[in-house]
Amino acid sequence: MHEPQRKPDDDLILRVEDLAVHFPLGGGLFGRERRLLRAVDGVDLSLRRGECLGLVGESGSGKSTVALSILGLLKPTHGHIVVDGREVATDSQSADRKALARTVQIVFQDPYASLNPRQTVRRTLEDPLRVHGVAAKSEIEDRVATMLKHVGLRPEQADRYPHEFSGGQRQRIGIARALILNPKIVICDEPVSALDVSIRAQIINLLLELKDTLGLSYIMISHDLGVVEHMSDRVAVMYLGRIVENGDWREIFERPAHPYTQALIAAIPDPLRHAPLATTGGDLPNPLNPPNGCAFSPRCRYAEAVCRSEPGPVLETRPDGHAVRCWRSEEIAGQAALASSLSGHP
Amino acid sequence: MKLRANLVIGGSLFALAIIVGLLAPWLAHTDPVMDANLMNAEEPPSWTWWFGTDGQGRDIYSRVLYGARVSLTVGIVSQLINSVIGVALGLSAGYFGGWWDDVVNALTNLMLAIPSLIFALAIMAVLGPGLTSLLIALGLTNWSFTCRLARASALSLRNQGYVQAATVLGYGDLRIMITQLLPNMLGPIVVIGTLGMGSAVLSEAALSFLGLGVRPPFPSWGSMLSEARDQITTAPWLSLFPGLAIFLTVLGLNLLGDGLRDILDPHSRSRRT
Amino acid sequence: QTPRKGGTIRMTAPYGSSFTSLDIHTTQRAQDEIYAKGLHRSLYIWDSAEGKPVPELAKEAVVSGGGLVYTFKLRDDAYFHNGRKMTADDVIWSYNRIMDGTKAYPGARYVRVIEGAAAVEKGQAKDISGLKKIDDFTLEMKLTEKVDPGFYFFTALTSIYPADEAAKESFIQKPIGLGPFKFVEHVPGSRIVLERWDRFYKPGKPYADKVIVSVMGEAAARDVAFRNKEIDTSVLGPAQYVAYQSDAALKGTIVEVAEVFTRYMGMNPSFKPFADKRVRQAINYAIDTDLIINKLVKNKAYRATSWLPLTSPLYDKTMKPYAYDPAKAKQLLADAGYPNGFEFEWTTSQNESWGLPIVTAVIPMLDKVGIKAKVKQVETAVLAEVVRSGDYQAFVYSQQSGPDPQAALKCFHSSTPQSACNYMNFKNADFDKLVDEAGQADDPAKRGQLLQKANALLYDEAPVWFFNYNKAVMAVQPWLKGVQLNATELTHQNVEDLWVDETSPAK
Amino acid sequence: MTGVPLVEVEDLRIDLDDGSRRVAAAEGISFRIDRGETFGLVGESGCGKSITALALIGLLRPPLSIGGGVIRFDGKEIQHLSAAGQRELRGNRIAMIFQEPMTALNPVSPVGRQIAEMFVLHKGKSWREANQLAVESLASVRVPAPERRVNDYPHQLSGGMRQRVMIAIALACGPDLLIADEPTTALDVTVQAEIIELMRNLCAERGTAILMISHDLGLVANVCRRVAVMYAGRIVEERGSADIFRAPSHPYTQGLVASLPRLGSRAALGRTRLKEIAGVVPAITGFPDGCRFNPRCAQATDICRTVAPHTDVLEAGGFVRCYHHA
Amino acid sequence: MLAFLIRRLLQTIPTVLAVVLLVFVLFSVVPGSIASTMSDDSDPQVELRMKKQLGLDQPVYMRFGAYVARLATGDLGASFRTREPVTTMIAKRAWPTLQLIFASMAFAVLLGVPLGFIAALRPGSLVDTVSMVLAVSGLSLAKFWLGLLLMYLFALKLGWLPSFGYGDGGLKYLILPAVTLGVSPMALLARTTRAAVLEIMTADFVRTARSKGMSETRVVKWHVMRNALVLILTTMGLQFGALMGQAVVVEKLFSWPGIGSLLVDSVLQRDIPAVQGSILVVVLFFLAINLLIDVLYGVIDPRIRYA
Ligand SMILES: Nc1ncnc2c1ncn2[C@@H]1O[C@H](COP(=O)(O)OP(=O)(O)OP(=O)(O)O)[C@@H](O)[C@H]1O
Ligand SMILES: Nc1ncnc2c1ncn2[C@@H]1O[C@H](COP(=O)(O)OP(=O)(O)OP(=O)(O)O)[C@@H](O)[C@H]1O
Ligand SMILES: [Mg+2]
Ligand SMILES: [Mg+2]
Ligand code: NI
Repeated sequence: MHEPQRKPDDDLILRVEDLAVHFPLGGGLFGRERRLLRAVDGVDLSLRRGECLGLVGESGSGKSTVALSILGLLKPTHGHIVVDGREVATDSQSADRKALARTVQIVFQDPYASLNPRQTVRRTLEDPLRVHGVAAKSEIEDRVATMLKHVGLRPEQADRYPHEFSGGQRQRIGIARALILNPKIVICDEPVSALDVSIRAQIINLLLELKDTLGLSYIMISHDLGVVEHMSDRVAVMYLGRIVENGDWREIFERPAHPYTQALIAAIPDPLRHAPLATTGGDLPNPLNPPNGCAFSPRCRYAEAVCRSEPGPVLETRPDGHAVRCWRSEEIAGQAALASSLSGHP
Repeated sequence: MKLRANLVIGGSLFALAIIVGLLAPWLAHTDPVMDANLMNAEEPPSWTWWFGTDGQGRDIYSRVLYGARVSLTVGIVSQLINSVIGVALGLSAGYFGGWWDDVVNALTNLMLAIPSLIFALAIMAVLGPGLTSLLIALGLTNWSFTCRLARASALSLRNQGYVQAATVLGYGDLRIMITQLLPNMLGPIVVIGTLGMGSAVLSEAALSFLGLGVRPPFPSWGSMLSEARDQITTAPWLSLFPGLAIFLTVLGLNLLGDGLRDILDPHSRSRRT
Repeated sequence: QTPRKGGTIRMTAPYGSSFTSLDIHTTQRAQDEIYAKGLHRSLYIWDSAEGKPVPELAKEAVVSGGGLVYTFKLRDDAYFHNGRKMTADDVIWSYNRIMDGTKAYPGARYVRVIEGAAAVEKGQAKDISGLKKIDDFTLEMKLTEKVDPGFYFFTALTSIYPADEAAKESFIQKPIGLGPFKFVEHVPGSRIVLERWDRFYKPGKPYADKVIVSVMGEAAARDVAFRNKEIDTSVLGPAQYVAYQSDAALKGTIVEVAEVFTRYMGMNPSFKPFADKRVRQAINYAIDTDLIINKLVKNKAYRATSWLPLTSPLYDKTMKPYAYDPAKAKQLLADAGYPNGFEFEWTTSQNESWGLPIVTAVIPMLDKVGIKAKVKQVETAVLAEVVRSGDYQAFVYSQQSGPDPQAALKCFHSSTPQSACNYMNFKNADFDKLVDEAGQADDPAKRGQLLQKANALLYDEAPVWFFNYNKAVMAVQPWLKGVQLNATELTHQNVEDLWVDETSPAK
Repeated sequence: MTGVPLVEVEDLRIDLDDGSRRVAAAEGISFRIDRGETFGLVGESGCGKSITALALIGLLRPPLSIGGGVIRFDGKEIQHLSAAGQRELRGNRIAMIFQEPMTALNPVSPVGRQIAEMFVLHKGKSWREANQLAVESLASVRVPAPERRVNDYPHQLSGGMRQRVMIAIALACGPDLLIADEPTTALDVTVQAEIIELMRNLCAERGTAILMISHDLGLVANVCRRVAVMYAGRIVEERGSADIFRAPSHPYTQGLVASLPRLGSRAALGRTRLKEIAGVVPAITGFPDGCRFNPRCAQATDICRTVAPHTDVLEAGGFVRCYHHA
Repeated sequence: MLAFLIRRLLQTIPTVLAVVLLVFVLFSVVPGSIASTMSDDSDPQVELRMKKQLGLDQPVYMRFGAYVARLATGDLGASFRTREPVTTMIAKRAWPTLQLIFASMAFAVLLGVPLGFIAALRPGSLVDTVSMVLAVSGLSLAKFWLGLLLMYLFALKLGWLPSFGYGDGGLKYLILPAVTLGVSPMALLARTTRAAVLEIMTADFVRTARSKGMSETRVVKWHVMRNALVLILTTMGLQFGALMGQAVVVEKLFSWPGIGSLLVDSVLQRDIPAVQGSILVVVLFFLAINLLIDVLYGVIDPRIRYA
């Protein structure tokens, strides 16, 4: 065990150090060795006040697991999570849980499954206040009405049930619920991917507005690199439970250093070019049986012997804040800049 | 629409049985117990005796009406006990997981492994015949399905966004279980409960047949049917009417259950976990 | 008509869904004796025509010692089914076995009448001292009381087993007896199959080749099977009795006999109201017993006068049963200090002839004189215990009241413990005296008179509501002949006398 | 290439019987696909893309049915074909890939057998031969070690592998038309790229036309030569794929193009507020009168609210259904 | 696979132990004793001695310990009533009960599953409605009443079948009890099958199969049946339990020499070792059947692996 380093870095509102979450699979009452799924393995992250951190990566790479650990919904196997100067207790007592609740909140992907179908919107928004000791009726009503207005709903809609709302409206309710306790950090786990295409912009705009008006910090998880690029200040790229690259959004999108990040960006179809998509070959590795060496090595066109035998190097932060976990990042960086300039985005 | 037919028919049959039970004192012609008059023994159905009379000269019509009280009490109360036990255990097991889940699972497997009628038989032997014993016997032996269902629902609901959100918002466990999980799993549980009531009514009859039924003199349909079985050829009305009452009520409950399932639980699946 | 040889007799065992055991010493259920009558033999046998036990394995019995010593000349032609000849040793061995106190064989209560038997039971002696082998076929038996041993040694509970063979493990799987039929197969819960024993000691008997005794506890099922000609005998309950009587095709199959059971409601004298004789009499007056017998029991019973039943040699034809007289009942209650009646708890089993249906019919009648009865239903097994522990206010029961009148009345003797058969814990000095005197009397006529007096005293004391004496009714297929009217239990047929003619559908 | 287009759909209407009445889930659907062409269909969830595809392949099941219009395949009308006649086409000449590769394959049947079925059904092969051909098919969709993989069950394959199996099934009999209904929605971008390229190459090799359905305008524009945009049961615009993105004509298409952040746009233009399309998609039972986009359209006028617009042919090719199109 | 079997077998041990404990405790507090059912008027001393002989004078936990110890050696004790070893008694009854249970299940499967298929393939049709009404009715009948009616009809009125008993063990004796017992699992299977098939018919892979140009019959034969089987098996496994329970009633009604009637008799006569033994055997049977079904799952459904 190592103590979390208490740097007096007031700017950091969230620090994740060496986080690991392992799920035991199968195994019964009697014996039979258990298999471990290393969903998250050695993740370091930090979030500054007012910042939006984009978290991208393939499905199953552990993005949601990181999010749930920060929220205290999953017990990390190892590591430290410090939220607003307090360590998230691993076996959260209810007092801690409440304190945490006032700091970190989440907006879920599925606007249909994330609202209790048997509760009115009002109940959904008022109950958290009551749980957190707001007793005055007028105050509760006030705060609910204000919050509804914030997210673009009319207060009189509060007495309806979720099924009476459209997907976009539900997502607004979900956002209102996340914000009702005035948290400092909001984790958005794919907040728009389940929404109708024509609605997505509404929600993205809303999230950005709220961030500014309420001074929030975001962790933005998404598959849609366009959305991530649009919203993030910094971006972390995950692959198979680890962060492979981490840096300023411009760095990541214009000078991706990790071959995986490059592949990810290159795989986005460009509507204006009727051209073949860049492919990496190979499939996602099985997290139960990860490849030897660097996890991306079987799909990596730069892979050399060292990549296949040694696990990726530590995440090495360059002076500009850009960090990469790759044996060959130096050599690749030059070629990538070239590739991106050729891709011809307007 | 066709789907609703079973709901309407089932609901009406069940409602009829309840009404009959509630209004028995007003609808009945005679007292079901005291008005035994051996002078009128074993009259076949007629205008005076709508359903005929039994060997003790009691009016079967009145006894069937009063029998509804006992039989429905058995059905409803025992199933309520089952549902409460099943939901409490299953819900908490699914929600908390861990060792408690293991314990509940073991209990459920135990209950599943002993056929409920046999278990009820054993309990009745211990407690002796009688209504209370019957309620306990049937109420303690049939909760495993409810429990499994509640557990499975809790397991899947636990990962629903709104439950996770409630946790993130700092709700207590009990509050989450009661306000977030329970209301959303009620549908299928009501369905199972309805079907369970039907089988409780049948179990009451079976236990009566085995000599371990409700304590007389108050009639239950099961005990009436069981007592009349020797005369099925000679005085068929004795068994016909209680038999029909059981059949129609259980049929009603089964139809009602199916109907509710169609509405509440369209994607129900009896998958084993 | 000469009996036909061959064929299969298909009897039913109607009292429950299986036989208790193939070791007939362990069970006294009527159910088991049905097959035992084919398989086993005892020292005596019930002669239905005479209405009394007669020697069976003994050819003759010589009484001496003031009526206490019996010297039996045993048959020398009785062979066990393994081919061995029976001797006096087998009798002594069997009775010793029955007295094994650690096993609590129910037959012990009969053998206990032999001197020294009780000592064996208590483990104080190894052999019964009152039994002496004179030679292989002569046996001397010394009794403790002056009783007719026939009443003690005619049931299957005291069957004679082959000495030593019966101690083997396999005996209980494949019992060996002296009866006219030998064991073939037992399908537990279903049936027992027996086949003719060719070396049976009665010449020319048995007639049939095979006997099948099927267990059929469900009256309704039995009814169907009988009508369907799948069985040759069926015991009828009241409902079916009426039905068969009114069915031209079945009327002729009915065989009925008065049995030696008295059905009654026992009242606990330690429950205050019942301590008063007038209350007990009032109950007898308040119930319209004839109506119940007529309508509910469908005349499948005889009105009880006092304790001794119709079939008892001492039944008193001159006595009149209590009349139905609610007014008198009310009067008696008022005299006893209960003008507004009282409430009691009535423990009953589900039995259709002496259980719940009777109770439910009686309740409204008692209600009319102000007595409220609350039903407490228990299983038969529990009732048996309740009755013996005295843990009741009232109960309804059926108790053997014959064939030996002295034994029947002895149950009410104050020296008889409640757990034996004095279920009402009856204590009456006059009664005791009468019974004791009868026990001493050598003259049977004198003894009879005394016992009849005791019986009359019981009538007046009314420790019970005298309900009825059982009438046993059996349906017998027309092709089954030789059925005996056994008053001790109609289903107990001496199978060697039964035969089937060629119209029987069974092969 | 002959003059007869491979697929010609004219004024197709698909009815939905909701128990009490029939509503048109899609209407006035007309388009044409030439041999070997790639044609895209985009639109919001629920706008009727899938049912249009199902109508083409003859798989509409109650409560849905064809309510009018003509579907010509290879010059022959097929909308009233007998069940047997449709089966003759289905799988053999028109094949389809579905969205969810997990559920679209029978979980309890080995994938090899599921491919082999095609040869048994349409080519009259024995199971033995068919199994052999299945191995070849798997190899053709670049599944490694196909001889072993044929015996695998769907759950043993990754999502991308499953979708390859689906493609192998669809292309087994060398169909003239492949309908791909959101073939990559459930997949990750890197895997999506694999699948799209695979499909594109295989079809190009065999001259198979593709009808590709997706939410993702960017993807469709990249893959297809022509694109039709559907909104609330109608095609609102059909264009060459480059045109539709560069100069969308219908206000809805314009909204779509402008509303979503495109990779690289922030780097190029800085973070601008995204353009929103106000309101929500109408429900199928409550389609507005006139132009169905009018409640959400900034340019809507009275006529838009009453009379549905006709198709206007554009000079640059394609057509649009709007009174105010650019 | 073997490892799976062993693991599952080990897992059943706690259940079995719990059953033993439960039944033991239950029957150690039951009123009435074997002694009172054995004889009408034995003297209390004898009764005491008998209790001692049967070990009933010891405290419950001692008896339980002794019982479990004997159980471990496969000894179920000796019946109070017949004084035979309980294992022998049960062994004699096991075959008829198995016959009855499997015959009923066969009846239920052979009738219920096709009925469910037919109903599901024509949902809303007359066949569907009629078979489902029949199925629900089958579930709603009191077993012994149904048995009596069948007995009355097929034995007495039509004379086709014997009305009772085990006879010589022939098939004709089996039919009526098996049908009586099989009606409700049949009804349940018909309904489950119908629901399962209906659900599977809407599954995506069925649409895929149709898109291959397969006829409906082939779709059902190649793709629906096996999937439906998984659900049908589940219902079957659980129905075996209910069947064992109902067998008690049916065996008693038809004088069938099975474990069910042994159980009732023993309960009513307080023959505790026999009760414990019978329940234990019933439970073991149920567990064995479900183990078998779990194995079958693995055969039918490749998603379930027993690595
Ligand atoms: N409760 C759990 N038990 C076992 N495995 C889990 C659990 N939750 C997640 N996993 C596994 O952990 C890995 C990471 O899952 P996670 O949901 O964090 O991925 P993700 O990056 O959010 O993916 P997606 O983009 O699909 O949401 C996956 O392989 C997943 O199967
Ligand atoms: N089986 C059905 N029963 C009832 N309505 C249906 C059915 N199938 C489709 N619909 C309705 O028809 C309309 C068009 O559906 P369709 O599946 O074609 O949409 P889609 O454009 O493919 O959407 P998505 O992008 O979500 O797949 C929808 O409103 C849908 O609700
Ligand atoms: Mg996720
Ligand atoms: Mg679709
Ligand atoms: Ni540490």
